[in-house]
Amino acid sequence: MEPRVIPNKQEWSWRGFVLQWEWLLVVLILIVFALNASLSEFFLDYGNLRDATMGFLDKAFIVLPMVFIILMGDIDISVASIVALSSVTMADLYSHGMPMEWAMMVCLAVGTACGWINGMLIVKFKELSSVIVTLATMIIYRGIAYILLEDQAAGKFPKWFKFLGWDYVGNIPFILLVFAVFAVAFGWLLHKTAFGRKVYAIGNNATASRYSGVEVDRIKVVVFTLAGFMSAVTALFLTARMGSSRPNIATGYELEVIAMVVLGGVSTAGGKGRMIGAILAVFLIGYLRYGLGLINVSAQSLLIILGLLLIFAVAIPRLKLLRSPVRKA
Amino acid sequence: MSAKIAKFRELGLLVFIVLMSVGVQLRNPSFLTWENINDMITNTAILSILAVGMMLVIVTRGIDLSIGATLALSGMTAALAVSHSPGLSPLAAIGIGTGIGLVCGMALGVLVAWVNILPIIATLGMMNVFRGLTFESSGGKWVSAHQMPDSFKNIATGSLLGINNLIAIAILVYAVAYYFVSHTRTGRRIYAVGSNPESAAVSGIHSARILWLVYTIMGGLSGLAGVLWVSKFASAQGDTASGYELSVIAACVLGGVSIAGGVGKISGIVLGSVLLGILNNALPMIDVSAFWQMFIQGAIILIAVLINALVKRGIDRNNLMRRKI
Amino acid sequence: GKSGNSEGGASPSQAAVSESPSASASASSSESPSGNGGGAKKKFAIIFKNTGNPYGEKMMEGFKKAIEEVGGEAILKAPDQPTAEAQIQMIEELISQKVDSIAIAANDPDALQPALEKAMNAGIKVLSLDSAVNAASRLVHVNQADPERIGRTLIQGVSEMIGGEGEIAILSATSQATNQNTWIEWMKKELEDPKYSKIKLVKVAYGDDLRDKSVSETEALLKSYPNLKGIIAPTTVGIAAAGKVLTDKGLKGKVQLTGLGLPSEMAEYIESGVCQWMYLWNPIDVGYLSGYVADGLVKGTLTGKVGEKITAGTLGEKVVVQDGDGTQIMLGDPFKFDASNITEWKSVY
Amino acid sequence: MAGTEYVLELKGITKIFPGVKALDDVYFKLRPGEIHALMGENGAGKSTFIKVITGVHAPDEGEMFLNGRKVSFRNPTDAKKAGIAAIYQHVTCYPDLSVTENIFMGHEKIAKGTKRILWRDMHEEAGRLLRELGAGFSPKIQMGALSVAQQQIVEIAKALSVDAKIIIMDEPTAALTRSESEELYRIAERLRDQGKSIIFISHRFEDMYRLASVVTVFRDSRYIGTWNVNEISNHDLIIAMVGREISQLFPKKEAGIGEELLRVEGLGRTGYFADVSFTLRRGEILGLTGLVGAGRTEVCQSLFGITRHDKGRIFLKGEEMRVRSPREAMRRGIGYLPEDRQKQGLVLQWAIGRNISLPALEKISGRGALQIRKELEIAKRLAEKVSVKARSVFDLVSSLSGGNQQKVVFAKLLTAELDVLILDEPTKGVDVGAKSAIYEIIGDLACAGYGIILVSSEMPEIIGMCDRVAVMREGRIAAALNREGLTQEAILAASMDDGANSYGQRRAEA
Ligand SMILES: Nc1ncnc2c1ncn2[C@@H]1O[C@H](COP(=O)(O)OP(=O)(O)OP(=O)(O)O)[C@@H](O)[C@H]1O
Ligand SMILES: Nc1ncnc2c1ncn2[C@@H]1O[C@H](COP(=O)(O)OP(=O)(O)OP(=O)(O)O)[C@@H](O)[C@H]1O
Ligand SMILES: [Mg+2]
Ligand SMILES: [Mg+2]
Repeated sequence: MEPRVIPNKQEWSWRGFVLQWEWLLVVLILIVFALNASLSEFFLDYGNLRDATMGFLDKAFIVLPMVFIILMGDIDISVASIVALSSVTMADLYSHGMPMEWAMMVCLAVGTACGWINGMLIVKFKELSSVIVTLATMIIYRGIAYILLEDQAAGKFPKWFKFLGWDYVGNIPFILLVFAVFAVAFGWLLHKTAFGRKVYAIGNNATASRYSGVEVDRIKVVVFTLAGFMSAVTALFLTARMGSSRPNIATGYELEVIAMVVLGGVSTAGGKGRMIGAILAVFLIGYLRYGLGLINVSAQSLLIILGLLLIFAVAIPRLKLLRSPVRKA
Repeated sequence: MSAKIAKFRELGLLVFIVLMSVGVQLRNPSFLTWENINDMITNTAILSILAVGMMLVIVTRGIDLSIGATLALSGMTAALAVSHSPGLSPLAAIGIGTGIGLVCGMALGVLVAWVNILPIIATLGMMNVFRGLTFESSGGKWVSAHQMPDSFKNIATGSLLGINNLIAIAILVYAVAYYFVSHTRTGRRIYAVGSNPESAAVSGIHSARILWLVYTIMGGLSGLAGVLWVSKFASAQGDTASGYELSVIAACVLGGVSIAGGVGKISGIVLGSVLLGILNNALPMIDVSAFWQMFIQGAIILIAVLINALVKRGIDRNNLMRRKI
Repeated sequence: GKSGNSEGGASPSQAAVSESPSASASASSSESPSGNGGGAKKKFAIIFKNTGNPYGEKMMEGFKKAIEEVGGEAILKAPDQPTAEAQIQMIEELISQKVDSIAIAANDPDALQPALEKAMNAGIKVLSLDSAVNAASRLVHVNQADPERIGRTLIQGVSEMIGGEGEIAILSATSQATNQNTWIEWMKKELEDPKYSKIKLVKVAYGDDLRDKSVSETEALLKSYPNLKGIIAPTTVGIAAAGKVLTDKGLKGKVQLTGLGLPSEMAEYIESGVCQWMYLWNPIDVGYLSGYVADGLVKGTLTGKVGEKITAGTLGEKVVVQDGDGTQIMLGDPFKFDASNITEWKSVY
Repeated sequence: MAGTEYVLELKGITKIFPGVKALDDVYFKLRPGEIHALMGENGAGKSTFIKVITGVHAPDEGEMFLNGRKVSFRNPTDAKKAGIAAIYQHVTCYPDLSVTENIFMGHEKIAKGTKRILWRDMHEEAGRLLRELGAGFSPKIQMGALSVAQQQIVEIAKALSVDAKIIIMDEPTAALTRSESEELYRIAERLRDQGKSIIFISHRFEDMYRLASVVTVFRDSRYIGTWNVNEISNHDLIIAMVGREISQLFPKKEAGIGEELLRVEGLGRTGYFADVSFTLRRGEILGLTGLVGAGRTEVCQSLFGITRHDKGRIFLKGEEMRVRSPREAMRRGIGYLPEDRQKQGLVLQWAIGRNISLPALEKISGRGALQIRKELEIAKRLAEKVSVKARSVFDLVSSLSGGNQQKVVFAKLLTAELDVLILDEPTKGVDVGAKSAIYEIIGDLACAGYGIILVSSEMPEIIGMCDRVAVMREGRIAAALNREGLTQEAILAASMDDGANSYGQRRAEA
């Protein structure tokens, strides 16, 4: 048998570099910026852009773990309910006299626990898909929030708590700094570590991953727990922005988050996509919404525009002409 | 063997439903009255019609989040039509609504089948578009009872051979759907595409056409449901049935339709719809606190699917035990 | 339908308010050029709860009319879902646009506080209308009707309908809706009066402003309480759904229905007698009054202190009164819609 | 040349996949009533060629003639209508549908007027076909409940149900036992006698000699030649296929057998197997054979922690252990090469390198992060060691032929430090060239001190490679044979139902 030489150096390919989904998002963001700037004199203003960023970043925390979940071919539609439950728990405990720091810890703990429960259910009941499990827990978690607070709102948080949602460090929104830290951490976890590689493996072929010694169940539980934790982080910031909490906060966040992840090029079908794409999508949608809001586009037109954007952005790479075998995982 | 399991599964759901009914009956004797049962079935008719379409979609490994919006759009269009020309026959109104639904479904079908966009994304995007169009078409107004001719409102309240029209239509839809999925080639191919898309391609099944068809059917049924909805409640709003898709999906899931595709039975979704219908009807009747209702609903859905899974495991185990080695 | 601009001015609430001198529209035209901004028009924004709600559309219509009368530019906004989160984002957008005033019908009384405080710090005059925000987040609130009067009137109405005795139930919107909850509180207070000793409130049900849920809740009420004599539904979706159920079940005359509803939605049931009468104020007037209040705040003729007066176009003069920690301007009493006047109003809103 | 002599003729077929020339100017002729074997190494292009015939792939160049008329199929339905049926290499079934539906999918029997599906007729016909094939299961059963071999039988029934004039079988015997293969031969012969033509792809010479009259060989995407089977010697055929001489197919090396590595006592899993006991020592190759469905895979998966056994004990190097997951099994030193490489062995959408490093991610991580350079180093070394045919380690595994995919799975096993290797059908669907390479690797590993459990249905392989053999039948070990007593007859007798007792019932000492 003749020994075969198999190279392990990859050639740099322009085509491969240019045909990356993320460029499309960058281009779209540039278009949105150009368009918005020409439509509204208020758009290209550092203060405004900065404050707009504070406005849409709250749900972006959930986008990060949702990338992992969708990459694994799962989905979590209970995240918004987790936000509500952890926020309501925090507010309720605080209004019953628990120190704010403790209440915040409990908030994070509750979110993490909810995520863990999701993960355990999904792992222990493999015959149920994650859609079903999280559909049920979505109703249950928010249901508990209603039981806790009934028709009340709880709030009157200490002054400093508002800092989370409304203040700056230097001239940069605090929430943006925190998001940047989390984004880098999650990006590193996904792209640079064994954990992330395993997530991709599970998304592509869970059976083969298990046979290869990947601890599929444990990874799923960890990822869903992370989603719970990050939902609680969102709860902290959102509650700070609202100054109070109610059982119906964050309604509809799950779909927005999923839309951002998918717009970011993450595909459930093949375990493909990157963290940067989802992050770009957060900013794309955020600034688009903000810009259209500045020129007071009606809510229904906004709905139509966002819907079409999602469709077109996902449809463009499917056009034959751009189809290429070169696609990084 | 697996057919038996499926049957047992439905039996389990049935037992669950019966137990729950008995429980509710003990707390409120007016639960199992003819009138209440009639109300319950009438209120569940629209949900169950939508569940048929959703089952087909889920069988092909898809999901349709846009049905609430399609329902609203076609309901609104039909309502606008009858309010402009009150002489319009109810059948024409049904035709208009269903037509609009079909068009919405076709558009979605093209996106899913030929542009190959993941169903959850395509329907999420189109949900926004359809909902926006509903608001645009009505200019933010509602169409109210007094603007609708009686003939239109009678679609939902009238009856056919002593059966309420809604129930009659639902029965008809189920009969046709049963024949379609189990006795026609196209119907079976829906299952084939869902069960294994790759082999479907090799056996020469036009998967794209099947997918397109499925979303078109779903759209048509949503359109029909839209007219029925508007007629039943005698009011068309921009936010009609928002979030309703989750109830429909829940009905399918409770009825044993597998999100992984290829599996789903008409009898299953009947039971799933009935279970949800009972929940919606019974919770207000047993006088639980409004704040507990949501939790109880979610818990029952979770318990039902978990028990189902455990029962199935038990049966599998039992079958294994009996196997001779 | 045809929009009744001129009718909007001749509001139904005027009929209820005993003395309401009709204002001269000239007052506004003389004042508007005196604004400090030179040629640039002042920008007045209104944010309603959600889009596609005819009640809100009419309110914004009235607001726009008033703003046009005072020579400003009206910005009408409403999110697609009735959430506080979306309203916060809209407030941010308006701050960026450097509007002069924001009028808001709040989806949550407290959750908008940080955003609205930020707006006020940026020099924007903030008022709420219809659904109030807490006192700290606004200069003044434009109240469509006194909650106490609403609550008490509804009980009085249902008592009259059912002849002063029997079981009644309330069909509300969501368990969260502050408006509804305040009204319900007042209803319960009114019921404490010994003259209602024979009336029993058996249940408060929540239809969540969803058609299907409101219908099943109503049906459940009817079945769980076979002796039910009356239903009060202080919410537009709820009352229409209840009207529909009572109509379909042929319970006209057996179970009475009243509450707060849109004339257009309820015309059918008022004309048929299922609901003998119900109440509402004119949303156009609520918006119209808010437009003038916003203008006053921006000009500085109004600061939101008790006792201040404002002349609101065709609505005449209104006074700022105390409202808990804050202040408010009352539009008037709720207006009673019955078979005699419903045809006139059903095409208006 | 008269066109009428051949039912099917292909000329100058070229098929290019992005980056791969899968077929290069290939010729093929098929006579009526002939069984024509198509042979060649893994990746020679046989499956691709079949897919060109059936219209799954469109050729880039070349012409195809059916009964002398030029045709070109746009999709498999066209081919089916023209009387060509195919059994593809990788089973393409609908797991959720009944066997009947699987058989008739695409050509259901329907009523003339109403187009209603005639279920009863279809069930009957399906039942008849299955009986003919000697299958003992009902056509109403769900396809997913069947074993791979049973599914293969359904595939054959599917092809028969079309009543085609040309039937193509791409490695139909790969998952079949000898007796099942016999059944298949009989059917193929009967079809031939009815005047049908069969194209038969197999890596088993046995199949070819038993059935085919003509053999065509492809190598490296090119047409090498066509011979009458009785006119070419085995030796020449192998040279034609691999382009070189293979001296020894089973390079059994004498490894020094050392201490006991693995001892299994009374292992059982309800419904699958019971009372399985054996030992495995360092340097030893233990064969595990038996008929399809005998439970070999289940035993292996229990040892590897995929499924849990509920009875019995496992001792690794004298220490009792409970494996709860494959990960744990690998940590303790047990590796498993799964039977279905596409579903269980590989991430098809991934490059070769990533697949190889998947079991060893921890090993190539330093301070939390993956070290890509180290990863590529390992991938290159192992890919070369098993001689995968690829342009670089960045090639997607899905673009490899079946045999090369198997080599990648093999390479994955070599990343971890293991003591016991469980190889489940390691040469299933692998060509002679690759086979001998794999045998060599197995031999080397045994010499290096691994204990190896070799699961196989191929007698020559078992006999050629193993030191001891355990034969399984219906979930139990029917016989344990030592190397001296190892004959095809002994194994067969032990794996068949009764009457096996006369043959060596010697149990290997516990
Ligand atoms: N869809 C595809 N895309 C790219 N390359 C492919 C594709 N299918 C097959 N190939 C390549 O074409 C060549 C021939 O593969 P083919 O499957 O026809 O081989 P084979 O002779 O059937 O091998 P085996 O005996 O292993 O099944 C291989 O190099 C393979 O990598
Ligand atoms: N999915 C399944 N559902 C039910 N029974 C199954 C399934 N898979 C396998 N079996 C049964 O389990 C038993 C053991 O099967 P297993 O696959 O372990 O056998 P094997 O000896 O490895 O055969 P093979 O040659 O097919 O790999 C058989 O009786 C088989 O029919
Ligand atoms: Mg092949
Ligand atoms: Mg096996």
